[in-house]
Amino acid sequence: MGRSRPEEAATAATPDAPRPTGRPEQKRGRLHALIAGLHANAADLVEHVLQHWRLVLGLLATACAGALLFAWSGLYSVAATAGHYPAFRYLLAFGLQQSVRTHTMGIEVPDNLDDPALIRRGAGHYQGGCAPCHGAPGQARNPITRRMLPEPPYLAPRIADWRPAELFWIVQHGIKYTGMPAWVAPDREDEVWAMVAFLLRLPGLELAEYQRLAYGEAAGSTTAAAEGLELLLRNGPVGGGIAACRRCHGTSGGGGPEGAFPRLQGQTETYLYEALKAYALGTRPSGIMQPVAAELDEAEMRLLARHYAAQPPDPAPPAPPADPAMLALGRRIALEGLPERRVAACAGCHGPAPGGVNPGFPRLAGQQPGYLVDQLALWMRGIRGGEYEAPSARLMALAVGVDPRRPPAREALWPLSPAEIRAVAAWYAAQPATLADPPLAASR
Amino acid sequence: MRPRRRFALLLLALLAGCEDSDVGDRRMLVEGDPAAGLQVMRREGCGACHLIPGLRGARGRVGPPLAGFARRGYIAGQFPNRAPLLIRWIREAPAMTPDTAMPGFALTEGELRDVAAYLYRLQ
Amino acid sequence: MAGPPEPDPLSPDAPLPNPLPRPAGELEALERAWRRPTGWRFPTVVNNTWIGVLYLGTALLFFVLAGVLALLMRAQLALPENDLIGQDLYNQLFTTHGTVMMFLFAVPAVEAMGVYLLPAMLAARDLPFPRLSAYAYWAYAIGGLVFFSSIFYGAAPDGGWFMYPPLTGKQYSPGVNADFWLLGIGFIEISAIAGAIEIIVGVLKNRAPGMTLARMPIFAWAMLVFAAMIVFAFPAVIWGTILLELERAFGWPFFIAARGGDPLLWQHLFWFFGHPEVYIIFLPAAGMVSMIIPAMVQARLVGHGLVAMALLGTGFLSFGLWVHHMFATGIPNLSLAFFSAASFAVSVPTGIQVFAWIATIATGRPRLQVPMLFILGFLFIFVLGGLTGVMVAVVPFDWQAHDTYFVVAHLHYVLIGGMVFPLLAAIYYWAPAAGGQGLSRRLGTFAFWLLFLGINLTFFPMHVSGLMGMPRRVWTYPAGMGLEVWNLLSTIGAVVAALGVLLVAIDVLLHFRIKGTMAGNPFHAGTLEWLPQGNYAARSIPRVTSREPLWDDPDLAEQVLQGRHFLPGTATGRRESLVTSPVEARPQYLAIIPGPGWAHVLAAIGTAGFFLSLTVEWVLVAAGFGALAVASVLRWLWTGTDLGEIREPAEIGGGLRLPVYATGPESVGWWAMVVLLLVDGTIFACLAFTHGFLWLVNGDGAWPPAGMALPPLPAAALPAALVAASGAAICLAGRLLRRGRALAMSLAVLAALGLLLAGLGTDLQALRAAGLRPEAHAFGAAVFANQFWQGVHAAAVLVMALYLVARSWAGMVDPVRRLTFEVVRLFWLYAVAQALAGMALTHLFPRGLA
Amino acid sequence: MMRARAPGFSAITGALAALLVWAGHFTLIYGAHALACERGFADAALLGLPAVPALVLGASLAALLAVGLVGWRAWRRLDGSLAAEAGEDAPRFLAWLTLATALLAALAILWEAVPVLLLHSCR
Amino acid sequence: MQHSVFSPMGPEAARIAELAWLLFLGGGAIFLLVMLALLLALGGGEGVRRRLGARRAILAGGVAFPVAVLSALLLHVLGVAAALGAGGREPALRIEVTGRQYWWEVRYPAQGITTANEIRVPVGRRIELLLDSGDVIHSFWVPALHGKRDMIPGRVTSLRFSLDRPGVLRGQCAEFCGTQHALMAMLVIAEEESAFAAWVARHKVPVAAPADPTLALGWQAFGRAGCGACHAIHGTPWAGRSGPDLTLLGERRSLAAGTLDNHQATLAGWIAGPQEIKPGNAMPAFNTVLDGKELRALAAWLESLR
Repeated sequence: MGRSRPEEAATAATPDAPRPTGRPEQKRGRLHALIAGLHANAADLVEHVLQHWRLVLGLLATACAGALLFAWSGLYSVAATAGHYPAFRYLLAFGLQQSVRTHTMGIEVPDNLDDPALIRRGAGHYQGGCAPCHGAPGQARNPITRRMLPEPPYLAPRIADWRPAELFWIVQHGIKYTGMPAWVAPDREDEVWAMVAFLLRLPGLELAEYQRLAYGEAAGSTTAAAEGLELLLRNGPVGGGIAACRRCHGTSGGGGPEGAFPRLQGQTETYLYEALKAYALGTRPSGIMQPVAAELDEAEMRLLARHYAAQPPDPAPPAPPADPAMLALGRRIALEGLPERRVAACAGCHGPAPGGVNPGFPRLAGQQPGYLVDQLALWMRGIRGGEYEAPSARLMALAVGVDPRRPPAREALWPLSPAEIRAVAAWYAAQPATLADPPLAASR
Repeated sequence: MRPRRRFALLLLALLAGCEDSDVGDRRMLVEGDPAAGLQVMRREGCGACHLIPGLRGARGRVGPPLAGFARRGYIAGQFPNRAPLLIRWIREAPAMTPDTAMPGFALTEGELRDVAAYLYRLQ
Repeated sequence: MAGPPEPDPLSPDAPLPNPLPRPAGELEALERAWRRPTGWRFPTVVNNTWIGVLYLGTALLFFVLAGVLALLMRAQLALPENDLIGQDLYNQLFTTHGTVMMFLFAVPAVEAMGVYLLPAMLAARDLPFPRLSAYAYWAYAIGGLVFFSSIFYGAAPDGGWFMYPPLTGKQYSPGVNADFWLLGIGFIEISAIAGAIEIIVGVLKNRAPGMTLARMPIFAWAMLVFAAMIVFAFPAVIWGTILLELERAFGWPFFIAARGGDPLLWQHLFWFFGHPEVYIIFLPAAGMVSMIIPAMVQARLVGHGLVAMALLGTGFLSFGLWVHHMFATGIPNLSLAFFSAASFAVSVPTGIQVFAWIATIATGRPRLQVPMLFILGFLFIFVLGGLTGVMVAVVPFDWQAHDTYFVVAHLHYVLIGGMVFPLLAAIYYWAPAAGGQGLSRRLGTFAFWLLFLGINLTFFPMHVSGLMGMPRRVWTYPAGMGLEVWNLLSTIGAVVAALGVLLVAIDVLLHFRIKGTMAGNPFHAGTLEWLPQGNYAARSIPRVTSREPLWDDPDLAEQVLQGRHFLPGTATGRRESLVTSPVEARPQYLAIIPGPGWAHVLAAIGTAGFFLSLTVEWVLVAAGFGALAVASVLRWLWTGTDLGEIREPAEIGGGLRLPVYATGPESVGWWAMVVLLLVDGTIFACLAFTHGFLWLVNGDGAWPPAGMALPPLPAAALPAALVAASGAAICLAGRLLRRGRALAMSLAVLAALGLLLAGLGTDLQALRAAGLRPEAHAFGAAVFANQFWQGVHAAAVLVMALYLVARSWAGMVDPVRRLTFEVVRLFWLYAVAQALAGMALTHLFPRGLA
Repeated sequence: MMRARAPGFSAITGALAALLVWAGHFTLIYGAHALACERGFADAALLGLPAVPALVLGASLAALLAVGLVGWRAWRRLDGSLAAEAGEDAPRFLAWLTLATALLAALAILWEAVPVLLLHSCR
Repeated sequence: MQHSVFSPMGPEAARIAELAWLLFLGGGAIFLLVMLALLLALGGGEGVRRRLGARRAILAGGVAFPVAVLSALLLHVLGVAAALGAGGREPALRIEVTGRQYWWEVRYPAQGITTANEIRVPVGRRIELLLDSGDVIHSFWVPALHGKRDMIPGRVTSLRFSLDRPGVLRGQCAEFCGTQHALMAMLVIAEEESAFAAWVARHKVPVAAPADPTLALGWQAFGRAGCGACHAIHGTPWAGRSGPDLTLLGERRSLAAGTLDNHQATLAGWIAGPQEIKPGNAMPAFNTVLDGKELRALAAWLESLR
């Protein structure tokens, strides 16, 4: 012990000793001290800031007061005609781009964005919700929207500027200060992805193809159902919403060959009316259905519900060959449920069931499988039956084993796994659709 | 009449004396023991459908909450809130309104009066 | 040691170590070195007196807060079928009440008493790592307050303080409530361990010269056993917490029976911590009682050795009781009987202590001052609770009493009697030591009677209601089962007790003051904490020659104040503490200890922020806090540890010349690392237990399950060789350092780092290549939990290695100044050994048996 | 100054030896019993006795021997005198402490071995 | 209704109650002795205090006395545990009970009966319960029957007992199992062998569609509301298994695991609004599906199942 050590190590070993710094005289005033501090290293800077915190606070307060004063004076013009200064415009654009970049980190892009059903679903909404401002093939933008600041871009050539995740984020959240609205039902990410799927298809889209996607069979069909609808349009209260229904669901409610839209045929009038009402009120969240349903009045909803409930089911489109094991699984879930996971037997409420089916419940036989899969996923996520209290929503949530107040945290914990959901959807899709019982209203 | 019930009536009469007449006289018409009524309601599980002040565990919201029942204008929205109708309603609601969810209760006349007496104490 | 062959300076016959008069300016230099920061720099304070008081104050705040929750619960249960508080809030209330009382009140409160009292009692200037205790305090205070506030937005945990999965698994508790428990409490446990390390090293290495183990005060024994128990008990719950959080966050099925897990695994891990926890709380309180009674009756503790033995014995035996919380789980009767017998055995040392206290009272002249009242109340309540404790150790009786209000009554009798009453006695007893002014005798007496009557009125009826069929953790109970009157009595009692607590709080607010100095010994006690104290503790460090020095040497206080004992000033102008040998307390060296600073405060903020933002899944924010924590810890270590030999050996008096720097087993840093490795080793033992337990319940056929296989054995040989080589390389680095070849040493360290990372990486790669996945089955989960834990160590080694290399390049590591290197090497060799053991567990364990 | 081992480390562990033996014994009997029941060799014969009792009794005997050895060595250091808990002299105090803990450990080991004679192994 | 440790209805509970009394009396006596010693130490005579203050007093009171008492107790307790654990006669009736959030599923495998929240047992027969759980940990506790036994997912635990005399015993879940842990009770109904046999036989009678128009409406409502998706009624087409089996529901004394008395009015209230009565349970409210008339009819029909 007592070995001595080199001298330089001894000085290095006393870090708490006062270090000679260029600290100015006290007399030279605080501002000078601050300026002198700027020349010191970063640690000293922090130290100076801490020492002169009153001055720093004062400067900040002055700046805030100045900004407030400027706003109060009203000198700044908020006129859309005034435009932005070029530098400011550049800054805004840069900020927008960076904000979108940062916020899209971690968004996983689904791999089915080329699914025709998704594209078709997005197109139907685009025509109603987006085209007025952003235009569409063969469709000029509304001149009013062109005087917005900033002017909404004609979209087709601009799609390539963004990655799919960024498009998704913009559609879901909208953009502050621009007039771009957020998605009406922000939880419905499946709908937003449908929109993105269509947007990705938009560049270079031909007029005819656009019309096929956006209008479906709506133009020029001469079936009996179409005539009935024409009659309805002529005699009943007329609204743009009615035309909107048939753009997607078709005149007879078959939902179209892509499987993009649910089949409305064979449902009861009660159920269809309740569904429209729930969409209109937002209790059943949908960014696509809510804007359309909200335009309808009570009588229109009833007429539409009665119209679609009365349509005889179309012959089922040729179903893709399903795996028999999967069908068996789907059958078991539909008829027996999964008691250990508290999943009730679907058939108890949705048929086929010994006691018949309640007019308030949808029938699932022959339904589009994609629609069933999407809806079951929404139940699992607690988006349906969650904070929204649509009639019977809680009932269904509990029946599929989800406590709507505390939905499962991740897919692995869903009472029905995605594979099981697909199986039960496939089984129901393969059942022959029939016309529903006479609606309850009629029997009373 | 049991002494307890007589005492309760006396108490009610006293209370009624200091109350608005339109409510007070309605209660005067029931010869029942509110405390016994509460026991009947506990036994019959009225709390399964109704929120009832003073009956702990009565959390039901299937039927209307019974707080302030004495000031309620109508029974089930259609029968004048008078004791004979209330007693009949409790005994045979389905006979009065076929579509009601309220079941009939096979209670004795005395029990029915007790229950009504309690309900009319709910201001 | 140095010094001419004079008479042993520690013997009572030698002259006093330092002569009078003392040189001018000596006291001022001492005061300057120990000055505490004021104003906005206050949070940087590290003096144990201040940290201790803050610690205790915060713990008492949590006591009051959790007590308010208890009152709410009692209000709900006052009447049958009450609707005052709904079931969801009620479930959060009892979970938070239990958790806060256990983790945020009881353990921190006794740890605070240790931090506050131990240095004074051992006549040390401070604890060996003042910034560590300050760090532990701030992390606890910030994290605890945020944790508690979760009750205000309905995010408080609601699965019971014992957190049994599967109820607390993601499937049945999908919200963040359970995560608040796991992450929030998990890191407060880390803070408890930091405190335990501090206390162990402090008690063993910082005692006054001459204070041999035989002369050590009972409170120090109790704190030593307490801290050692934390070292072995807390790792179990930390490991359990890690497993449950891994299950919740990533779906690794440790506790999901359908995928090979077992809910009982959690119960074993939790109660291996949970039962010792009761004694962890009780032993320091018993230590305080053993200090207060002698002063109150003015007589030496009868059976000092027996009491010390009882503390040691309790510390050990309490680890053999955990299954006594699982008597109803269907474990074979014979297993239960082992634990029943151990529970009986642990009551013997407790009986010894009770009779030692009674004997001490009998030999002295009892004065019924407030501390004594609380002690008597403690004896009444605790003995009753102890007896019901023996009852619930009786297996068939426990089948009835378990999880009923009988157990609620028992545990509150034991914990309130065994811990809260002694703590209150201690507050009334030691308050004059902190501020030179005692608390009010009148208020204290009132408070005592309110508390005593209130507690008995609250909890005695619960024995009855429990056996009449009232289970625990129910938010309501039906009328007509005869439970009404007992519950109403309990509620009334709770209100009375709350009034008592209120009185104590008023008393403390009115009369408790902290002054920098203390004079006087109002109870005429015999131990060193009643020496005159300043910020620097005692002016000079007394030479101890008996168990009650102030009784045996009436002049001692005056001599100490005059500076006639050891180290009357500061040798280096900085904060110093005298490090002594663990058994005989012979001075070994003078350790420079760090003063105030921001780094450890920022580190605490970073740590708390990291865990709490992880809870609510703000990953980016968590990353920011994590970076802040790591950076601050590094800065704290860089500036506050391994300062090197600052000067020549210093003279502390009595002809003793001590070095101002030490490495190896003499240094406190080495001891701290050894204790930390004991913690680490215990966690690894829990990891091995996890593996073995799951193997046991799954059966050989399902371990690994069909469709899962380990890589062939040769694939494990390469990683093992790489890891072993890493150990060799770090030993080589040690040799190079001895020869003064700093650059070569750092290269060797970097090489060792590369080897270790490569070894662990190839092992992980081999497992993944073999198709093993943690989500599918408990087998994979157990194997990957092992990998996870090795990965955590690899990350720590990575940081340490880079730190060491940086220190070396900055010229701060050399053949003499090599504490940093030694500490890193110790950890490194442990990590290597653990990695090899982990590989053996993964690759050999099921196969080796086949 | 640099010694290989910290002075007193062995003295401390010495005082803990008996309790460490207890801990080892406890772990062994509990672990072996759980393994025997779970893997179904509880009733296999070992030295003519059923496996579990034989194992537990054997382990207990060995543990008692070890504890006895620890206690005896401490007893010798005390020169056979237990007076006054060996006072304040550190080595004697530690020896006394060792002896006392050995007695406690022996008691615990004994009590834990008793049940195996009375209870069925795996029920 | 027996719900206390101190009113045992069978030999197992009686043995534990005896043990409990022994512990209370012994523990009380020891407590008084220690307190007496403390009082004497505080204010006793000089001689007493000197004797209490000796080290020998510690060894006598803190070592010798507890070792003697606890050794005796250990042997006695092991005897009791051996008697309770040995099992005695082989059980004559096996019943499987599964704990679920927050009700009990009860199955009699030999009889082919499934019921819920009520366990019917014949007096005098030796009975074994096999306990497991469908979700989280529960604990089966009927104080007048035996001690509690946990129900742990992935494990099967068992409890063997018999009952001396007919009666109704209340039991309750004793391990915290989530939101409505407090409202998870059950009844054990002990009855004579003949009554038990009759109950078993009633289970086999098929349920016919009722002729009475009200009951027929109830029958229809049961189907139309989808009740059969979760509930089964033996002898009908409805065979859902995620909720309690409703066979002979009208005979049960309570609804919702001991939460409500069982009769037509409470049944109707429960069906229409179960989440107010027992928030967080798995039964949805059917007030959006059934009108008042259907609700009453449904309750009446369910009550008629006996």
